[in-house]
Amino acid sequence: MSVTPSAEITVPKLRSATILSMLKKGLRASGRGLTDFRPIEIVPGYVPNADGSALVKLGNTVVIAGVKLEVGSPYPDTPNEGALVVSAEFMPTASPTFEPGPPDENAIELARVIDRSLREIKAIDMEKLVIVPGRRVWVVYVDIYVLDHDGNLVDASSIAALAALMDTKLPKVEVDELGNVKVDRNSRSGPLQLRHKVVTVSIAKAENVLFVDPDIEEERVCETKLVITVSDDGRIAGMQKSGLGALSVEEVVRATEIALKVSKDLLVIVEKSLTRPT
Amino acid sequence: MSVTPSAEITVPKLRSATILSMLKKGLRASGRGLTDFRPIEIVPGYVPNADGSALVKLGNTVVIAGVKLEVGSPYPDTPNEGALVVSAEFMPTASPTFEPGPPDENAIELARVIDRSLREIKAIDMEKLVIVPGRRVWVVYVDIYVLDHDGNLVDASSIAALAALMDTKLPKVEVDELGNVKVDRNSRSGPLQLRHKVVTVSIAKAENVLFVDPDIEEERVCETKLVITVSDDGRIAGMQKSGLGALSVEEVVRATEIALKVSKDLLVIVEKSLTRPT
Amino acid sequence: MSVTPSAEITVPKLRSATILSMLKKGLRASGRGLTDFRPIEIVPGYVPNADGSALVKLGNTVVIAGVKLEVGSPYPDTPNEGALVVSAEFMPTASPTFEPGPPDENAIELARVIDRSLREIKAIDMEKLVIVPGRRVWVVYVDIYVLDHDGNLVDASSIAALAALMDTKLPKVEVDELGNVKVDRNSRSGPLQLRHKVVTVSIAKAENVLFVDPDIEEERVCETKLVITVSDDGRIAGMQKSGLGALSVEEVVRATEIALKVSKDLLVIVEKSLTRPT
Amino acid sequence: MGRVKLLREDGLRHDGRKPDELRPIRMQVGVLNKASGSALVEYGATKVLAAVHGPREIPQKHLLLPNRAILRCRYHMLTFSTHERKSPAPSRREIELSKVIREALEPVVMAEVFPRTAIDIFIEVINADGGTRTASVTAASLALADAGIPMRDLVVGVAVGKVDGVLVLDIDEVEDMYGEADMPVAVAPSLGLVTLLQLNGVLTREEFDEALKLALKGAQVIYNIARETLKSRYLGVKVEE
Amino acid sequence: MGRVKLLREDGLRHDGRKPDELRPIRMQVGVLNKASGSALVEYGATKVLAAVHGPREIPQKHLLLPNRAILRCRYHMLTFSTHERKSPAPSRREIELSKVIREALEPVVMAEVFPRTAIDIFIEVINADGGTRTASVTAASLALADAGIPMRDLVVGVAVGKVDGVLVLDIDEVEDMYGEADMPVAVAPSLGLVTLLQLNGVLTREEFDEALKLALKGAQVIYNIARETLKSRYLGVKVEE
Amino acid sequence: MGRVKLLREDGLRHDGRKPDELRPIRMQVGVLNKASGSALVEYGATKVLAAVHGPREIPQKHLLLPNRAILRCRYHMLTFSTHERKSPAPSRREIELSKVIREALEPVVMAEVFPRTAIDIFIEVINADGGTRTASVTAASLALADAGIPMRDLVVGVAVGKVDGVLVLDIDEVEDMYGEADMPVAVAPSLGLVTLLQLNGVLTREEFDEALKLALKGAQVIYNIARETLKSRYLGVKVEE
Repeated sequence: MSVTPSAEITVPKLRSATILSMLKKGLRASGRGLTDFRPIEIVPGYVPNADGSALVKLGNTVVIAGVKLEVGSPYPDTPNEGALVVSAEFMPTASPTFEPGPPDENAIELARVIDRSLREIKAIDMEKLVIVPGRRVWVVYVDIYVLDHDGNLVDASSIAALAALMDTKLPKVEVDELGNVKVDRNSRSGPLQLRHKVVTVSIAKAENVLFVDPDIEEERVCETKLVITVSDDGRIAGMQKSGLGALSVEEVVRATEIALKVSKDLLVIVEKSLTRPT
Repeated sequence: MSVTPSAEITVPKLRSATILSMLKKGLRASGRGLTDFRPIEIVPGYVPNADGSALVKLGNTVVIAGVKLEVGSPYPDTPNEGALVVSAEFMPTASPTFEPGPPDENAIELARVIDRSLREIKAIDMEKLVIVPGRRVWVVYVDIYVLDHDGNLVDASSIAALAALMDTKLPKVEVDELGNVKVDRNSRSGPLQLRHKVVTVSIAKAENVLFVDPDIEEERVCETKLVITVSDDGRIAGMQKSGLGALSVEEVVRATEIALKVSKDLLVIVEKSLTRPT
Repeated sequence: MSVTPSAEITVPKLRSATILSMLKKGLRASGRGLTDFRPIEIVPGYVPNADGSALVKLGNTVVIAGVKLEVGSPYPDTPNEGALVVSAEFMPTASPTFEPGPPDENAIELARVIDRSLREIKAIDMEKLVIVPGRRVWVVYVDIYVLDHDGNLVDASSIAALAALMDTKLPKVEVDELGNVKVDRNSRSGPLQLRHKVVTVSIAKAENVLFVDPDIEEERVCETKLVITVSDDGRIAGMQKSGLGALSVEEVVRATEIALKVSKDLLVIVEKSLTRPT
Repeated sequence: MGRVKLLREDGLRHDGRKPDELRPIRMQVGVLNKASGSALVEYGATKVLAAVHGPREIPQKHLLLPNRAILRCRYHMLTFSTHERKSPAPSRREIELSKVIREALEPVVMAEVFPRTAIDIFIEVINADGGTRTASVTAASLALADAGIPMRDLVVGVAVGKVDGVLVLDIDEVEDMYGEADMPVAVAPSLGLVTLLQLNGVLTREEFDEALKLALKGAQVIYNIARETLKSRYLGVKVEE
Repeated sequence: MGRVKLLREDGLRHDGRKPDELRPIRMQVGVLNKASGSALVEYGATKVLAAVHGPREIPQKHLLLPNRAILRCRYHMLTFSTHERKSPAPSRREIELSKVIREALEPVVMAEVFPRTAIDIFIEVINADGGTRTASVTAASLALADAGIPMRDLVVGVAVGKVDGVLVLDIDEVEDMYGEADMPVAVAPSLGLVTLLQLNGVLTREEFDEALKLALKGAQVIYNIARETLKSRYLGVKVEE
Repeated sequence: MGRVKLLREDGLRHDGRKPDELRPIRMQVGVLNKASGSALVEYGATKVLAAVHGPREIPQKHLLLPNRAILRCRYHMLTFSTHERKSPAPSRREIELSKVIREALEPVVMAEVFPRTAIDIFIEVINADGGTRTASVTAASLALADAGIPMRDLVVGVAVGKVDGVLVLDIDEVEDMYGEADMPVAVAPSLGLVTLLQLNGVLTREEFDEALKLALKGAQVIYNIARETLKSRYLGVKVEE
């Protein structure tokens, strides 16, 4: 059952009043502009045992994404495509309010939003992931762990997932005459092929003001969020209203405009982090 | 662990005294006779996506049963027979006291009583369910959902299960030369073959009086129940004492007599509902 | 999560003071010497349906171990060896504080300590457990149940596991030309081959005194335990510090000496119980 | 796998509907006895039952809030409601939709009227032919009203899809499976609020704007049916007295 | 699979018993130290251990009842107790039998003596050769008595089966598996009450009446052994004092 | 499977280390914002993050103790931290190690200072290349210190192994997998106490004594680094003020 959440960690009244009254004037308590992201730091290849990985810091929010490739069977209805499995966990390290255990509805929603972002636009070239046609394919596991929670987990996670995928190299495989597959993780046959790059832009709403990349205090005072996935060719590749409140139609349209604009910068940042020598 | 239940919803004292004192005189608060069932309404084919289904209303008790056929492997000790899996869930819609979650002991007991009712007498012609001898057979899933709980869930469920099975049509299958099975749910090869029809009759006991089809108030004041399965050829095809109390040997024998008699009418009602044009 | 345990059943203050003050003088409340075990009773073959079994009483502690052999696939990295799976459960019969349910961390630790004791020294001749090379092997399930808990469950369990394995006879199998395996549990092809026999010796520490085979009262007042596995050729085949406290290096060395000595007697006792006509 | 043709040569959809045409919509409230409120909603062959218990006290006191009722919502599919049998274990999809549907209802329920209580919403998908989450929002909304819970507005849902390059209203299972986009929307029409918005698929900005308009248009029709359903029930009750 | 012959030409059963003959029955009480009461019961090769803790307070206060003790009962099989290894996860069968066994004991336990407490009954099937649920009832009943819980009567169980068309008493695993019916019965003989009754299989009305009589006859014998077991333990305790 | 050669002809190990040589050790404290204390510890390619919340009150009051804080500890591996993807479900190994690590910390935490509270320790293995449990002890110890929890001593861990017949310090994954023994040890050097000791493998008594000495030697080096790490952070904080 999904339950109305209690505000686990409440923002002190005075602080929340300040944030809201500043927002009304189009200002943010942190001094950021309404469409400014916090500083983004990306460390690709952070986890040697992963086939691809990235540590992402978005302000004080810290997320790790890792990719593991496993040999599996294709889905019956897509015999000549690989498969994608995205999961997310909010680690108890990230907040005093996070309990250890299987992912809750927030983590599941986050994972599914990112899964659809990648899946619907076919970001990964799934047909390149066939090992034995109709029988053996690569299954791409993207696992996202939130290690420190200072707000906007979705965008931090979507950046981490994208960076980890861009960092991914396929292990070498040998297929014998019987179709048995032997994986050699010590050699790599090449990078994972991406057809599209996508990022999410989460637009927060409070006092009828829209703004991006809310930190944890802003999240706690905002009414609702609209997560918008944008692709590198400027299309809308996913959307999810998340949170208690609602938006007017006009706000939805405006949020979309903001996301389309901001996403370009985000994609540039990810691109750069992966091409610079690390 | 099985735990003595607390009386979740108690019947008001006055009401329960009335029910009991009337029973002592052989009368029921509802005006029904001791061996009268409440009105029974059966809607076969209620669920288009099921291979067979029925909505059953027994007074204010509402139950849906649905049948799904899946291709599976036979059990090693019956390589040339299909398989039957019966499950039941008490939905939270049915009562303010039902919690969502996996079936509790009451739902499991109900499902297993109905499973044995169908299985022991071989109600389904299991040998007709072989697709590739020794390798692929139909697995018949009968899933029962209690949607509204006004007493006597077992009999309502047994009627629903029987009606759903009588409504079931086998999907067409194609078997290629390698033994691979392809199911086409849009065409049907014919009805599921039943060798026997069975219904349960639950006999309630209170104040040393036996009566059938208890409503929820009667269930809460009665001491125990004896569920008796009767087949269309008048044999006893299952039995289960259920509830806290006990019966004398004489009461057991008398309950059996009642069940044998009442079951005939029930079977006629089910039969009619399935043959009338719906 | 592993949690600091609360002392579920506390030893009365006076009793615990007595135990500790006697220990300080090198004496035990029970009159036993520091390196004396309680009487050990072993009933091999206690469970007819098991492929090997033993009931072990260590004082008032009662443990049953049973062995079941199942045909399974070998691990990919050891295609020509059988497999071993050890599990343990603390039954609610054994103590008012044990709850029914899946094994807790104490039962899991116990099972893994015994698993490693048997596995690391290769106590079972795993290569003798191959049925169809590379494809079908015996999987040896050793399941340990603690039925009555009066302390020192690890040593009682390790004796029970060893005795059950020594009692084990392999079922006869037939392999057809297709490699299908048919098991006949009514005939036996011979005993399970053991290369080594091992027992654990748990050394308890309290008041800087080391002693063996603590009963439940002694366990509750002692600071920590060091479980030492010794093989029949006098080697150390495993070790596990268990419990809240710590040991000095000197105590570790001394505990090892005690274990090496005491283990010889334990092995003789097990050996005898299995060879006497039962 | 041959590509499924979703638009016919005459511009109509595979089931004969026009692009902006809803399936036949049926609604019924008060269908269950033991629930505080209930509703059965059908969009074509999609059939959804919603029941509400509460506002009520619950044993899990730590969940309650001092200033409002909490909503608890479960979206659940019967095993035989889908083409292939659904496993009875809760799927990640069901967990997500339970949240999304709850959050679609939160803006209209006047939860502040019942502090320290729970309002429980149970949704059973009886037959799934596309649009189950949007039909669920509509059914839950009606069940809440039937339970006498004060609401700022009814919320109704409808999905817009893109099939063979064309935006179409109230997509069914086949259109969802083989189409290019599925955009479920829930709105509180009198308040002018969007309370649920998801996009599974890819749209240009222009397509998105158009899809949103189409959804609003469909929602208004469903809203009128929902209000009519409640009104006739209310009148019916009157007459019976 | 060749049909197994369960009745020999001389009319005796596959293990040499007459149709109305019990297997060797062994009972022992007070076999565990840390339980309030315990019993080990064997019907032939079927071996069942029961332990009782309580009456006692429990942390789950919400389960307790103001006017009586609650019974909590778990029927559990050791993994190696069966022919094929049993998975350690609780099976639906174990869950059902835990309920059925608890309900067989409820009518005789004087639970009203200990309000707001729990009496916990743990049953471990050590070796299963048919009749485990009925042996469990007998063992639990003895363990309750051993724990000093006041009872209106002892309950004992025995199963009647139909094999090769003949009704037989106290069926074992082979007779259960290949027979036509299995009817476990538990009775409180002095009270004349049937507290457990199941029929798995098909009987005519006449067969059912006969089977019930056979069960009552067998139960009386087991009842006498159970009372003798408790008496000798009680005497034994006396002597030791 | 060809036998892997773990010692080279020149007596050095497969990665060029001497038998008694540690891998490069890196430590960092205060790496997380929302935790009371945190540390990142690397032994070669093994990378472990520890976070501490508390001392704090918890809803599960029944776990608390009147005379001390309880420790709660979870050792957890990220799915991609291992060579083959680790299933997200908690493994028996993780459950055992959570206990073993907690019990390695219990002797040094001054839990009596915070009665009726919980100190929670969460360990995330980011990359596993052998020695994760001993690196976890070190990381947890630093995180506790970073959280300001008073401690009698720091605990640090290191594993000794036996490969190709030779005892070696701080074994990595390959040496663990193909070696003859793995002996993880944790010590509180100033107190002279062994707080974690496991042996997975077979050693003679002489080998065991030697292995223990080697572990103590390695632990002392790690201890010095750990103290240095805390000191420089403390100084750093000072400077910043």
